[in-house]
Amino acid sequence: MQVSEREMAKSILRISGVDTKKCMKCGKCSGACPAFGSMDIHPHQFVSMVEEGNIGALLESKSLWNCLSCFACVERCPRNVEPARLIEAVRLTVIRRQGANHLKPEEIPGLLDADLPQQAIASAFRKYSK
Amino acid sequence: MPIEREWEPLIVAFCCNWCSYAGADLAGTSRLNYPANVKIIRVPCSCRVNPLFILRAFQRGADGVIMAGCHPGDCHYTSGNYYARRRMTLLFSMLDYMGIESGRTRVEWISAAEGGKFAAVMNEFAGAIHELGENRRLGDIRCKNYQK
Amino acid sequence: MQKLSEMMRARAAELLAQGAVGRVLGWRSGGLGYDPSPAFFHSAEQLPELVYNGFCAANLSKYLIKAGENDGRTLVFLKPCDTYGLNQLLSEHRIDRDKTYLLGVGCGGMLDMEKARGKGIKGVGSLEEAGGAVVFQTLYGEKSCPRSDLLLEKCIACKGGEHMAYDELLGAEETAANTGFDRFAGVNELEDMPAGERFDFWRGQLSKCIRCNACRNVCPACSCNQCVFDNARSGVSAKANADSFEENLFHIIRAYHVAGRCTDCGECSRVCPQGIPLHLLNRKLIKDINAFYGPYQAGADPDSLPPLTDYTKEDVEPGVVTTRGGATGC
Amino acid sequence: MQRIGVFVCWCGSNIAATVDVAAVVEAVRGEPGVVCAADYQYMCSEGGQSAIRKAIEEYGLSGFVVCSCSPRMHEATFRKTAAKAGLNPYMVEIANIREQCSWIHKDRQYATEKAIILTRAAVAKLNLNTPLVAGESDVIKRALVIGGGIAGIQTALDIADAGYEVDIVEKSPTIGGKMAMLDKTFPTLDCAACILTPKMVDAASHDNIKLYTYSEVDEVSGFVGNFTVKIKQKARSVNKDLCTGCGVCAEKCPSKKARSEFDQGLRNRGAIYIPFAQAIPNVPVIDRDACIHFKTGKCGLCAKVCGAGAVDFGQRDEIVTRQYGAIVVATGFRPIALDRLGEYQYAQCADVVTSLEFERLCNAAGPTKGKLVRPSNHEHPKTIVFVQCVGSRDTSGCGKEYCSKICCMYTAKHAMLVREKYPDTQVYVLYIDVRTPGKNFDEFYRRAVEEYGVHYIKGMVGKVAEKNGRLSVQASDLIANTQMTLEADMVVLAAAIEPDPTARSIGTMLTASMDTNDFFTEAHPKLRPVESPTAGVFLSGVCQGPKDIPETVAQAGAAASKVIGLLSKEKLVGNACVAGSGETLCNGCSACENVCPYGAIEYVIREVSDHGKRELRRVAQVNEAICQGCGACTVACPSGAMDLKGFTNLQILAEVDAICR
Repeated sequence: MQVSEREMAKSILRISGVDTKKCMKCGKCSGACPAFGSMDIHPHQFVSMVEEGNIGALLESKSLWNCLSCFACVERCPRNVEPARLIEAVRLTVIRRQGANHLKPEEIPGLLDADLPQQAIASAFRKYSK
Repeated sequence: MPIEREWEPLIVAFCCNWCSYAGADLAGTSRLNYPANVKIIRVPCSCRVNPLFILRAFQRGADGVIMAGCHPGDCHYTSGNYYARRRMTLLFSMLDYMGIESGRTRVEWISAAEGGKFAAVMNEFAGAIHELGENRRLGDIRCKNYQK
Repeated sequence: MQKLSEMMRARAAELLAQGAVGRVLGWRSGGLGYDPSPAFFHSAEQLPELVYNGFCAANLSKYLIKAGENDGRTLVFLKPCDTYGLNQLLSEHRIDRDKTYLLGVGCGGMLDMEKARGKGIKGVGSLEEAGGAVVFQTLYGEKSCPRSDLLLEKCIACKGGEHMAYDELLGAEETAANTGFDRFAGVNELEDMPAGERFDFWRGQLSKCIRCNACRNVCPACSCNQCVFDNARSGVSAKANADSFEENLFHIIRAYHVAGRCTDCGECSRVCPQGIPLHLLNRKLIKDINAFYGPYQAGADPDSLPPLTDYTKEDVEPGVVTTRGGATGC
Repeated sequence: MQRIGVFVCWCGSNIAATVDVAAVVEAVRGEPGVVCAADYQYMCSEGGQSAIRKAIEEYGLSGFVVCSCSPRMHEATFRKTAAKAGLNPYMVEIANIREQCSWIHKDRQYATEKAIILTRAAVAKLNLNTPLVAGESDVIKRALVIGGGIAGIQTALDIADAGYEVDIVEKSPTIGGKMAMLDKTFPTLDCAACILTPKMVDAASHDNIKLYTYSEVDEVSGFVGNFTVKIKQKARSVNKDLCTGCGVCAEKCPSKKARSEFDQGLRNRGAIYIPFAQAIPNVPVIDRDACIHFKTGKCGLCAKVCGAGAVDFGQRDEIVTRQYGAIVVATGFRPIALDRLGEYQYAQCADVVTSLEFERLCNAAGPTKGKLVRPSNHEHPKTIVFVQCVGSRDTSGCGKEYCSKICCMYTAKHAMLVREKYPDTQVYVLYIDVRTPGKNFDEFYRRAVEEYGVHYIKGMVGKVAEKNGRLSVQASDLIANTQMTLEADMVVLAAAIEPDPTARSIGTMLTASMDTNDFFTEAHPKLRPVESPTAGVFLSGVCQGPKDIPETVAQAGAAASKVIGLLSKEKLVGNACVAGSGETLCNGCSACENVCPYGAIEYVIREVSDHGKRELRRVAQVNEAICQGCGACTVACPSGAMDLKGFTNLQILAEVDAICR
C-alpha cells in the first residue's frame, strides 16, 4: 500500500515525539554534529524537511546510516527540538519497510573488540534492529 | 400583560465590567442579535462571581447561567479571572457530579473587542439550553411554575 | 491500647503537675465502652476518666479553637490523621501553635459501632480489645469480632501512620499501615453512572438530611465564627430544608466551602445520623483538584497555599467538565 | 426604605422605537421603593438632567435608576447629576436598555419585557445601595528611585527638575550602573562616559536629589502616597564627609587580589578602592572580605596615609527610615552566567569573553587602556568571532526564553569598532537572525557589513575548542549548507541578559508582580507600560524587560512624568467601591489576603465586640487607598465577612432574584 509523504511525516513525528515547529532555524545542531562531513542531508535539514513533509529524499539519505546517535544535536539545541530523534524515526521507518533485523544480540560477542566504545554498540542496535 | 408563547429558557449572564460587559455593549452597538431571554448582570471582575450567585439563579428558576470575563492574561486586575477559572471549574464539576446537566453552566472569555463573539456565544448557549429544556433538577418548587 | 491509655494518662498527669500545660484535651469514657467523647481534663483527679480505644475516632483539633480562649497551653492527643486537620487550622490562624502541646498517639484504626450492630452485636455493656479482635460483653452473652471487620470507612481509607505535626509521640508503633484502598473508587463509580441516575442517587441521599448540622459542627474546616447558614445577611441562611433544592444547596455549598481545605478526615460521614455518604462529595472535589491542579493534601503542609487561593496561567478551562463527558439532559 | 425615581430614556428612537417606554414606566411604578417614574426623550441632555434634579427635590428621592444606554457611557454623567442635587453619586443605578436591549432585539414585545426586567433588577439593587465616599489620603512629596544606573539617574533628574525631592538608593559604591562600563553607544558611537558622567554629576549636585550609594532597600511598608522605606547604608569604612577623594589610600593598599567588579574581573583592585575614576561619590570603600586589617587586625596602611583621617574601621551599617509618595524600580540587569553553556568554553579559555568584558577591553579607561589584546597573552588578535544569542531564545533550560534585544546592535557596534581601529583583524559574526528595529539601526548594521567588511554568517556554533594556542570555532553556515571551522584568536559571546538578582526581593517587598523571568510586570502592556499594577510603584529600564539606552531613557522620563503627576496631587482620591470586612464575621484565616492582587489586605489583632463579648481577634483589614475593588477576596472568604461596596453580595443576589422572578 502506498503511503503518502504527508502521512509518513505524521507518523515520523509521532514515533519521534518531536515538535518541528519549535525549531527556530539557528543551525546549532549542524554546527555541533561530528558526522556533518559524511552526511548528504544535515540535521537542521532533517527538521525542516520533515516539517515540510519532504520525506522521500530523507528515506534515501545516507545520513540515516552516518548519524552516530551521539545526541550532540539534542544536547546543544536551544529549543529542545531533538533532531537525532527525528533521524532515528526516519531510520526506523526505513528499517520497518525492509523487514528483518540486521543485527542480533547473539552476534555481539563475536563483534566486540576492546577499542569499540559501548555507545557504538548501542548505536548499531538502534540502526540495524527493528 | 402576560405573553402567550412557547417556553423560552431564562439565562443569567454575569459579565465583568472591563471586557465582557463592554463586549456586550459592542454587540449592541453593532446591532448583533441574540435572544432577549439573556439577562446580563454587571460585576467588576469575574472573580467577584460567587458560586452562590449561580446557585441562587438556578434556585430562582434560571435555566442556564453563563459567566463571561476577560481572556486569561488580560484581566484588568491582573489575576481575577485565573481565580474565577478555578472556582468555576470546581463548581461546574461538582454540579455535574450531582447530576445537574453540565451544559447549563458555562464560562466564556470575551474581550471588549469581541462583540461578534458575545452575540455568537449567547445565541449558541441559548440554543443549547433550549435543547436541554427546563431546569427541573436544581430549581426551587416555590420559585417556578412547572406546568408543562 | 490499654497500655497506651495508661501511658497517656501518666504523661498528662506529669505535664499538668509540671505546669507545662493548663488542661488536657482527650476522650472521656462514656460507660458503655463504645461511646467515649471529647473532653477537657483540668486536674490529675479527673484523669482516670481519660481513655483511648478503638472508639476514639473524634478528631480533637477543632476543640483547640475554644481552648485557645484560655490562658496557658493545652495538651491535646492527636491520631495521625487528626494532625492534618490541626495543620489546616494552624494555616488558617484558628489555633495558636504556641498555646498547644501536641501529643501524637498511635492508632490501629478506629471502629464503627454501626458495623458491629450490623453483625447482630446488640445490648453491649462493655467491650475489650484484645489482639486483632474486639470482645463485647452483651446482654446476650460474650461476642467477639475481628477488628478488621469493624473499621470505619475513614480508617479503611487511612492516610498512613505518620503524624504531620507533634511535640511528642506516644505509642506510634501501634499505628496501622495503609491498606492500599482506593479512596476514589466510590467517586469513580458515581461518575460512571448516567447523569440521571447520579441525580437520583443524590436526591435520594440528600432527602434524608434532617439539617442537624452534625457534619458542619464536626468538620475541622468549618470553623467560622458565624456560619453563612446562620447569617441572615449571607443570602443563604436557613435552619431547615424547605424543599429538595435546599437539601442540595446546603450540601453543595458546604462541600464547596471546604474545597481545597478539606483534609478528607471523613468525620462528616461518620457523624451523620442519617448515614449520608457525605465524604463522596468532598472526595470528588479532592479528586478534581488533584487531577486539575496537581496532587494536593490539605493539612500536610501548613505553609502550602490552598488550591482555590492559587492559580497557574495554564489551568484547565471550566469546559473540561463537559468535554470529558459531563452530564447531559438524559 | 429608599425613595426611588425611575427615569426611562427614549434616546430619540434608539430605545423608543423598539421598547415601549411608557409601558416600562407603568410596569415599574409599583416596584418596592419606587415613588416616581417618568420617561423623557434624551435623559442625558440638560433637559433630562434637570427633570431628574426636579424630581429629586419634589419627591425627596434617596436615589434613582436611569434606563438608558450603557453605564460605561453615561453612569458618570448621572452620578454628577445626583451630586449636583445633593445626592450621593453612588445612589444611582443604570439599566442598560439600549446596547443590551433595544439595539439587539427587533420584537417590541420581547424588548419591552426585557427592559422591564432589567429595570426591576436595577431597582432591586438600588434598594440596597448605601452612600459611598471615596477615601482620600495625603501624598508625601518625595520619590524613591531604586537603582542608580542610567534609568534611575534619568528618572531622578526628571523628577527633581520638576521640583520634587528624590532619593536614589544604589547597592554598589557608585552610581552609573552598566552604562558606565560601556565604551561607545550605538548607533551614533558616542562615548558612553561622555554622555553619562555629566548626568551623574548633575544627579549628585542637584539640590533635590539625595544619593544613598552602597545602600540597599531593607523594608517597605505603606501604600501609594505614603510609603515608609528602611534603607540600609552599608559601612564604607570611610567617612564620606572627611574624604577628599585623593585616592592615595587605594594606591598604597598592599592587598591587590580582589577582582575588580567594574572591570569585569579583567583586572584586580585593592581592598580599599574607588570603582572607577569618575565614580560618584568619589569616595573609596573598603572591601572587608579582602582587607588585611579586617582579616588579621594588622596593616591599617590606608588609615596611616590618609591625610584627612577619613578611614574609619569602626563604621557600622546604618538603617535610615524615609517616607515617600512614589517608588520607581530601576534595578537593571546583568549578563547571565554561562556555566550551563559549556560548548563555548567560556570558563576554560581566557580568550572567550562576554560582550561586557569586551567593552572593558575596548575602553580607553579599561584594564588595557583601550588596546584590544587577547587576555591570554596580550597579543593583538587577528581573527575575532562574535557569537550572538548565547543563552537567549533558549527553551532548553540552559538560558532564557526571551530575546535579549540589545545584542544584535552592540555586536554590530563591536564588529565595526574593531574593523575601524584594526583593519587587519578579520571579524566574523555568527547569528540566527539579525534584529534591528530602531531608528537608524538597520542602516548601522548594514554599514558594518558593507563599509567595514564584517563577515556575517547565519549559523550557530556547535563547539569552541582551544587548539595550539588559538580557538577553533565549529559552526554551521546555513546559507552554504556547510559546517565550517574558524580559527580565531578571540571569541566574544553575546550573553543573554537577566534582571538583577536583587529584583526578586525588591518585588516582594513592594508587592509588585513579576513574570517568570523576574522582570517586573507592567499595569497594562500597552496603555500603562511604566506603571506596576501596585499603585505608586513605577518601572524604569531593563527591570521591566530588555531594552537599549535610548529606550531606557525614554521610559525613565515616562516613569518620571507619572511620578510627577502623582506627587503634584494634594490628595489622592481612592476608589469608592472597595472591599471591607465585617470584623465579627472574620475568622482571620488569610484566604482574602492570599488572593488580593494588590496586597491591600493585612491582618491585625484587634479587640472585637461580638454579641457583647469583647475579645482579641485576628481580623482582616482592607487598606482602602490600595484596594481596586475587584472582589477576589469576597469569594475567597469562607464566612462572607468580606464584601464589596457597590457590588455587595445582597445587591447581586437581589439582581439575580429580580431577573429570575
